[in-house]
Amino acid sequence: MTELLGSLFILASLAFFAAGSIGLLRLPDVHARLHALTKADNLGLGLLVAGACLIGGHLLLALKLLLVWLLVMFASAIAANLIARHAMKDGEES
Amino acid sequence: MNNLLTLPVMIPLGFSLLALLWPRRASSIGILGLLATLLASAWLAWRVAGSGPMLLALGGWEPGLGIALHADALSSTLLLMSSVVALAAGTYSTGYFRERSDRARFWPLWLLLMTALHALFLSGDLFNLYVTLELIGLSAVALAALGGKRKAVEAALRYLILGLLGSLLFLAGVALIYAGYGTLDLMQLRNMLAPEPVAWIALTLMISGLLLKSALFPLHFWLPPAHANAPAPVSAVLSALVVKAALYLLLRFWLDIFDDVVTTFAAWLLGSLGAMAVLWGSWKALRAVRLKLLAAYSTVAQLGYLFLFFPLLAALPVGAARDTALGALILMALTHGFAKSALFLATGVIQQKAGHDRIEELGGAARALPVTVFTLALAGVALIGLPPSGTFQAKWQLFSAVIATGQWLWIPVIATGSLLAAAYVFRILGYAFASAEGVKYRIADGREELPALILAILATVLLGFGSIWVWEFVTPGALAVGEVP
Amino acid sequence: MIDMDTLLLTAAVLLLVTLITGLVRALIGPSLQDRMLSIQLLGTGGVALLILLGLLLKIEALVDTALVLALLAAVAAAALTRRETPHD
Amino acid sequence: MEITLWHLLDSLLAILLLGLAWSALSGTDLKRGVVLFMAFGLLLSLIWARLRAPDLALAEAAIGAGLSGALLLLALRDREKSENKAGQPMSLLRLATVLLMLLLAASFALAYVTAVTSNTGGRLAGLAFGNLEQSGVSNPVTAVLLNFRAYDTLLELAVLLAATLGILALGSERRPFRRPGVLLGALVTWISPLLVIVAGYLLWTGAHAPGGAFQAGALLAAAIVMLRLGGMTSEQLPHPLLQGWLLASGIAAFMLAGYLATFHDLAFLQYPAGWAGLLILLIESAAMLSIALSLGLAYLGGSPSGWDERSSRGKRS
Amino acid sequence: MMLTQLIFGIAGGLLFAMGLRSALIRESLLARILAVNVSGAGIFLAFVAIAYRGLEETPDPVPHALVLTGIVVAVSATALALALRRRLEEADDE
Repeated sequence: MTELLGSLFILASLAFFAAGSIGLLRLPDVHARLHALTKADNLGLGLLVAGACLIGGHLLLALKLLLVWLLVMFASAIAANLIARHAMKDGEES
Repeated sequence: MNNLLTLPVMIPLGFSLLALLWPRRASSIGILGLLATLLASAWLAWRVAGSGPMLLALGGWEPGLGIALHADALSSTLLLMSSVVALAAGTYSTGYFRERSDRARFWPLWLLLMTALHALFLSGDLFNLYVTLELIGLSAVALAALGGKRKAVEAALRYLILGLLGSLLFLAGVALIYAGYGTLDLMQLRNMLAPEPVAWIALTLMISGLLLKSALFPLHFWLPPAHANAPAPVSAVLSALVVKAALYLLLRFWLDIFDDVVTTFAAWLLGSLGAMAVLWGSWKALRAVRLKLLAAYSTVAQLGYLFLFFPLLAALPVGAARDTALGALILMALTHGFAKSALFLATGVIQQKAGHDRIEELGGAARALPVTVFTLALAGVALIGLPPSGTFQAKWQLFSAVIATGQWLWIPVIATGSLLAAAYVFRILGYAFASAEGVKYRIADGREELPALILAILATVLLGFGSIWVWEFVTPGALAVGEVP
Repeated sequence: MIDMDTLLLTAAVLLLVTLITGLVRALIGPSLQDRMLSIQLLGTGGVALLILLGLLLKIEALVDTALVLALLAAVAAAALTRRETPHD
Repeated sequence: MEITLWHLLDSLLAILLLGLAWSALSGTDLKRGVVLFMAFGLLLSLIWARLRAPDLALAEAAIGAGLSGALLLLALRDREKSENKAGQPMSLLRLATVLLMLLLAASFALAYVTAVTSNTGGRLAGLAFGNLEQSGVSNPVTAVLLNFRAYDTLLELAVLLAATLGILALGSERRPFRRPGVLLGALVTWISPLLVIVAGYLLWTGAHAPGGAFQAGALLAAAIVMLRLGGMTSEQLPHPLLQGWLLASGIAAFMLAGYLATFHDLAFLQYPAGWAGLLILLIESAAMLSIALSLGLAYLGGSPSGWDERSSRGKRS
Repeated sequence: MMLTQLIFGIAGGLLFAMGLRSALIRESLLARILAVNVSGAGIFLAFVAIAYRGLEETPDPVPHALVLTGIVVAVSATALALALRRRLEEADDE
């Protein structure tokens, strides 16, 4: 049962990753792409981590996975912001 | 236990750390380290001469799983030469680098280069050889760039990139050998290799990498700028030892490990490239404007001679004649090592005392720096191959081998090369002996002039009159690694 | 009923296809930021793929690798957006 | 030979890797090249994971995707003259080089395929696993690196030292970065300690699980890079004299451990019975520090302040 | 022999040759440094493919160790090359 739920989570995560990629390709400018991407891939990874915890089974692994997810969320939020500012600065300079 | 085998590698490594930790004493530590290395190398050569090749399985693991070191006559001879040249050039460097901070930068890298060379001479494992090649490359590049002049840095960077490409070609061959034979140990491979596509392709890749590193024509283009722009003691070692390291591996692979795999055609190819190198290098040396550039092109030519031996060795049947030719090859490599390092050190003295090294403006040098100009002349004797130098003996044997094998083609090459060498040596001496008014030379002291002189004497006198010792030591089983009990 | 491994493997293949799609942005740019975003996606997607591979191949250490990848992706992002001090 | 979904995954990974390499190497925009190269490193790490090489996946994630990337991004600030004349060679010559390249790749592939088809044995794997128990550690890669082939690793540390000393000899470091803004500051404050903790974890776990001195050293170096990005100056590093000791420590520990046994009439680098595990941990700790500082100094790009006067200053204090 | 070994081995050969070509023909030094790294990665890939012994088997650890050594050597060489390139540019200004 948990395994089935886990696989559902993992399949659902794929949809988010796909949405992020398509957004990155199709959206018109850096800022729009940035927002689409960070939301989509953080949620995608969250679902995947949840699925992996359910499948993988034991606590230590689940804790590590959770740490990975939190870290990616935190780092990518800040990185996205930095990239956005960097893009803005470049816009001013050029 | 043969732990003695680790000393020529570990002594310079240890002293390199000491020189890094006590930069104020770097020179004394360095000289002490090189003296100790020389003693260890001499001891090792003595043991090898007395009781034959030696082997050490590092970590106590059987070779294959672990790495083996071994020493035979060829490797211990080169070890000895490298220790002597390093000590002489190192002594010279204490006068060459006037700033304490320059010496503190120089010594740890210098000792690391010695570690690398000696590790290569003793290594018995293919991947380990790759690591030593990279260590040689990186420490040599770092040394060549010392001083930070634009030309030197640029030449060093190009040298680095080409050296890396050479190592990668070598590594690609190592990967194929491991895939096909499942071991990296040279002694095991020696008995396993068979003439088949895997071995051919792997050998071709490794040899190409080594040819790039040993600057065989037409892969020589990186050498003159790198050797001519480095600090003088570094140039000496680059020309005398670093290219020889690649050549040593070529010999080891060609004549020993891959003996069954190599073909006569390939030997002829190497010989022909060697012939072109002799002619091209000598011609460019004759036309060189700067003394250091002359010395660098002369290295290209002298390396060419060594490759002439390959088709001869391929044609000679195993036996006394082949051993003699092999002995001549080693003698020639040794003589060139000593003579070329002497030439570079003497050039360094002139460059520092005159402020330049333009050949046509050397007037008055013979009066101001008689010892150095005498050194140039002695080194020249060895480069041309006049008696009594070791080169003379070696060329004599080269001729006998040519006659024995009927490969007459090489005769005009050797003759032209020697004539061109005579021309460029006498060109230097002609200008150096010319009197010139108003040219100011600064005074040189002993530690600057003597090391070069000693090296030149070793090349012309000792290796000439003492060639018989070299011969006896080297010829019966120069490449006897496989016969270690 | 397909078994768990096939499902995870299919997910890994689809995820990789998604990442390849996203990497087109790294190729066409046009700005450095666009390319960097694409690398961000590859970083997060790479973490996801490592987790899937860890489950599939039963190598737990791949979660450690995912952790290191996430940390270093942050370092890379910081390195990319940093400018040198102005002359002062 | 059965073709499965795994082979589809493998082919996709391989094709993507080749595509990234090709696009990183073609084109004249260096920024594009560097960013694509970083993606290449990241993908390589995934491929190591796929090929069941978690030790390499860790190292590549830290070095290939991270540290090399940071170094290359810094290098983008240095403009080179040749950049402007990066014209492509003539089309005919271009074609010739492509053909030569394919020939080289084909001959390598030919030999490779022949070799792996004819030699399907375990090569050295059997020997390595057979001797694992005597090696003092249970991670086979660590056993090879620090015991069976320890000599390679010792010389590899010398390679790293040579490169570092070469960089230090070229002149002084790059200008430090200015103080970071709030966001970057937060990132630095959070990520650097995490990097140090994970480094310690990987060093410890390396004896029985993937990890070890190299991965740990690279992560510590990444922490230095992160601090540097947060405006660290080289005065905040340890005293230059201590830096010298740290750089030397890896090789020194190796040599001491190596010669320890020779007094018991054992071979160089043969660890006395029962001591292997402890000695390996000590060597790895020292090597980690050397690697971290070497790579960190490489990111500084030259000698830190006080490097050339390190011993005279040491006398005064 | 396994198909996986072939796929990655051949890809490794291609990378090796591709990097070698670029390192020889490119004018830009940075591009050449990248090319050397790509070429090396190709050989590493071949090594790891040789070590691979199937989905369930533990691979041969020796090539893994060799590649780890190779990675450290490669990063050392890259760092030195980049430092030299920077000095070259500084010397241009003089």
